Amino acid sequence: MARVVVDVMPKQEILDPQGQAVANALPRQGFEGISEVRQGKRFELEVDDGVDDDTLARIAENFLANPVIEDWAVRRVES
Amino acid sequence: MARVVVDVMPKQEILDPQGQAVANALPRQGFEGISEVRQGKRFELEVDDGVDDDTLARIAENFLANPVIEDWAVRRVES
Amino acid sequence: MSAAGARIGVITFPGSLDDGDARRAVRRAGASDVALWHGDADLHGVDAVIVPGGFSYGDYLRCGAIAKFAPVMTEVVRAAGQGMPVLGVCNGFQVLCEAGLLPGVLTRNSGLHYVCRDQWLRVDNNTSTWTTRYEPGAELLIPIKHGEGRYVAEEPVLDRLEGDGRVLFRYVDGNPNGSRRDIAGITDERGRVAGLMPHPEHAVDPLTGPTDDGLGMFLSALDTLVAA
Amino acid sequence: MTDPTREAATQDPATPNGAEPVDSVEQAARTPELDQPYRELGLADDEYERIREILGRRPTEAELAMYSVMWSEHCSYKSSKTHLKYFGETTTDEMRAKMLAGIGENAGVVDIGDGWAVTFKVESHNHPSYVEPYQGAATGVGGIVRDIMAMGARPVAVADPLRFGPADADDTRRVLPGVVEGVGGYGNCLGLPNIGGEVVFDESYARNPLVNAMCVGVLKSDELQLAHATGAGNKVILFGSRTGLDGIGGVSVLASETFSGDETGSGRKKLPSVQVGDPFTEKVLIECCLELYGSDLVVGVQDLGGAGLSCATSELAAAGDGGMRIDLDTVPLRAEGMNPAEILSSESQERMCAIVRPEDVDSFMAVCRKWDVTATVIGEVTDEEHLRIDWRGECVVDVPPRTVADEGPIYQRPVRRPAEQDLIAADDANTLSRPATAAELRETVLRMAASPNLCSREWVTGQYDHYVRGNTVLAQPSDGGVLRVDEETGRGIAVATDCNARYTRLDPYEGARLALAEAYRNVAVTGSKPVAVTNCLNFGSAEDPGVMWQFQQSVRGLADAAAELGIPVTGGNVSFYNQTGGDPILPTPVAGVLGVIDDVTARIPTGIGAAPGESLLLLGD
Ligand SMILES: Nc1ncnc2c1ncn2[C@@H]1O[C@H](COP(=O)(O)OP(=O)(O)O)[C@@H](O)[C@H]1O
Repeated sequence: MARVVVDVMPKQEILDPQGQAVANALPRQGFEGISEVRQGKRFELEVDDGVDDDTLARIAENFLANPVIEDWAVRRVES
Repeated sequence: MARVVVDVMPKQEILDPQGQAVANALPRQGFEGISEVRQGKRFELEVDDGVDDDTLARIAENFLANPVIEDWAVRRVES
Repeated sequence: MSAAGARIGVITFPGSLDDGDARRAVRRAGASDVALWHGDADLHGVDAVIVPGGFSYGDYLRCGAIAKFAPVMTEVVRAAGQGMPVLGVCNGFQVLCEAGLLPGVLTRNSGLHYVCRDQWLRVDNNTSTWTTRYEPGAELLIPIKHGEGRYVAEEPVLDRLEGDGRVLFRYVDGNPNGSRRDIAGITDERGRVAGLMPHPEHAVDPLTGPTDDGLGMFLSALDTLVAA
Repeated sequence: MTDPTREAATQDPATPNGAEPVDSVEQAARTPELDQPYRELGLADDEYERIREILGRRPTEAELAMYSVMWSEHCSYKSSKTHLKYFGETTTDEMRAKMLAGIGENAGVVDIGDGWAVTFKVESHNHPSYVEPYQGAATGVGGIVRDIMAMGARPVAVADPLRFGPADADDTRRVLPGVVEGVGGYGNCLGLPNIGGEVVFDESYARNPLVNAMCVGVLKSDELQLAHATGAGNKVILFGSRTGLDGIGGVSVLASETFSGDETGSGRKKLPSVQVGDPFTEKVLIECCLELYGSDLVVGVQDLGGAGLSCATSELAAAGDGGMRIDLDTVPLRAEGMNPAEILSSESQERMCAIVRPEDVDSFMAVCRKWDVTATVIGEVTDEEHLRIDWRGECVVDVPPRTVADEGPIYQRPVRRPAEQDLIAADDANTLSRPATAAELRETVLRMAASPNLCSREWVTGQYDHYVRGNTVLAQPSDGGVLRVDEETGRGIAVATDCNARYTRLDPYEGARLALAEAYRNVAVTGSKPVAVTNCLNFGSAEDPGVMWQFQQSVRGLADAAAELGIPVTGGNVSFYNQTGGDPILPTPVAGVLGVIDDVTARIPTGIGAAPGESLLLLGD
């Protein structure tokens, strides 16, 4: 068993209204100095050892992310 | 300027219907061997060097996460 | 105080949607409605406050998470502490939870879809400011319309809510969102602050809603205000 | 809080080191022979020649971008214009009596009495919804809502006629949930009740789903806004979202092919042509616009949709009485290093453009500040005849605006009735076997009730808010949606959209008449009186003579039926090229009908059995 993290973030050039809303709200709460926020998704998967990197990439590309508007990254972590 | 990542995940004991839906859909797509999926959020912040860890922790705890249902982790990354 | 002398404020955040409907419901109940603005840290002397439905600030981070920092909310929290009746409907319920006036949190519907339908509720408590007009056990038909209405709180909190009779309404005839213990609405310790996912303001006239079952909530609060 | 004035002042032109040379008008005059990628931008040889003729030189990059989008099928109606004229020709003065704005405006406007007017329109967002179902559908709703706002109206409801491939096809499983969530996600967040629509499945829509979105708006009849830039000295204000790189699509060939030259430099080739919607910003924009209109701070207004600033500036100027000057450096950008062609072509959502008297600019900005809407003066109306756009001190666009906005090419595409049409007509339904026994009849009825095209639509409509605003008197599953407009008098309106495209395939003329008749009936049975028609004409390739025949016949059918019923067609939308390979979709001319009801308490709900002892009558034959 391994733990795999898949990060999915909106592409740089794509509008990210969620991140923008967070960025706009921070100064109102007295938090200064944060110039940009982007909000994406984080998936944590419990994966059998037999599942190879290629499969994980396909899962990320075809399923967890929408490659038209999102970038993704897969990494195995200590669980 | 530093890049800070804040990961926000649903607490273990809280039902995560989104993660579950992903986990249930994977075998239907022919992906076997993934026993559990949890879905959370990932924030990427561009932060002035003056913003200290304590401030970042407060932003995560009071704003980006709702500690009733979510855990969070903050880390600075290379940008 | 006469009914018409009772002034009930309705907050408008950027992204509020049911503020006009809440004000209409207040008028229909016979009270005067007062528009309150999110950026204005002033309740303008109202006797009660409604935090209406909608998508305050887009609800982008978590529903209600950004609205709780609005200047007007500081005043609402202060006034609630002094016993002012406050009602949060749908997004308003989410805001009150985020602001700490009510326990728990509203999360993504277990079906993962936004749900708009007419929903049966059972009245569990008719002693709160907002429910005195109902018989205990009465069943009401009121619209729900939300994507994040699954009420979640820690077990001891849920036990305490039930033990203290602070569950106002429960879903019957099907739980639409997976809320713990079928909870549709709750109140605070004093029974003055209430929050619910269903929309009583959309059930005040059978012409535009399924019933007028929701009117009782506004009339209940008005009774308290008039008696005071 | 965003301070819009400061915003403009601090907007940093950010000239990167070694900035790309700007292709200015001067430069264009100096380099007449430069090879330009006009074909990649969709312009034909003769169209490009025509542009050179108009300008008396080659166009600059920015001008080329502008003409190419504005002369595209989508913006110029070059294949359909010649047919659409028929709507005007068949509309009599009597039919026109209640029409305050008609074909050619952003949306048609009809007087409904008591000083109220209603505007309504349908638009297609078919291809984007296939590429990215959620965002495609969401921004489709966003776009039509801004059209309605541009008329000075408050948007009050939406409806969504949808077409998908077979219900059990894999691709439908991808597209349908995304589309429904997108329509709901955007409309629900705007607080617009969804009061109607259609869900139809057919093989021909596989890979060519149709996502049509209707919006209805209400205004006082003396509050109509027009999209024109009049009054030299008046300011041009861009307000709403910032302009970014998304939704630029084809124009990125300019950046990659002629600007940077080297393959590594640009990295722009894969610009997403998909836009992401921000319904919250649009909701705030609606309230902001209504306050601006209510305070009489706007001389003219235009929404930014397809073709972005190119479209808004050229159309405003073309409809005005002079020219316009724009300083592109002032446009608030979301991305770094955008060039003029990209800024002009960006289809970033949730933006509007207003013409404002100089003395009103401060008040205009104050309203925008109240709603936290970014607003920037980007230019002014001039008494010159040209639209002139500057960038970093150089003139990059200098064109007669009408040549961009109104005088695009018009095609007489070949029209031919396909030979197979006779075969289709000969294949008579009367030859099909009928259920002969009670058991067979039962089986047939059950099969029909369970079929995707007839079963309950609740999975779809249950994701749409139909209560918000508290004026919905009838919505799904009623035949037509009914809304209260005036709470005092109970005056209201009804809408329905319909099209049976299988009928239209059999006979495009009769099919279109039937589509209108059905929508008309669906409005009438709510107790409302039909008063106006809009449409969304979804067809295959305009270059297929058979498709053009279907189109021509459908337009005639719709227009003739409207004339027969005595209600005008006040607007519409055309979507061609809905086909994959050689197979076009079924011809799908969706008809939308608007009705008026004097008192909504007299509305008639759909369904029987509300009271015991009702009689069932069959009308017609
Ligand atoms: N995509 C949709 N959006 C909103 N309402 C819809 C949609 N599709 C169908 N409806 C509504 O569901 C109801 C039933 O639709 P339909 O089966 O097409 O009706 P009919 O066959 O009577 O025309 C109608 O009220 C219609 O407006």
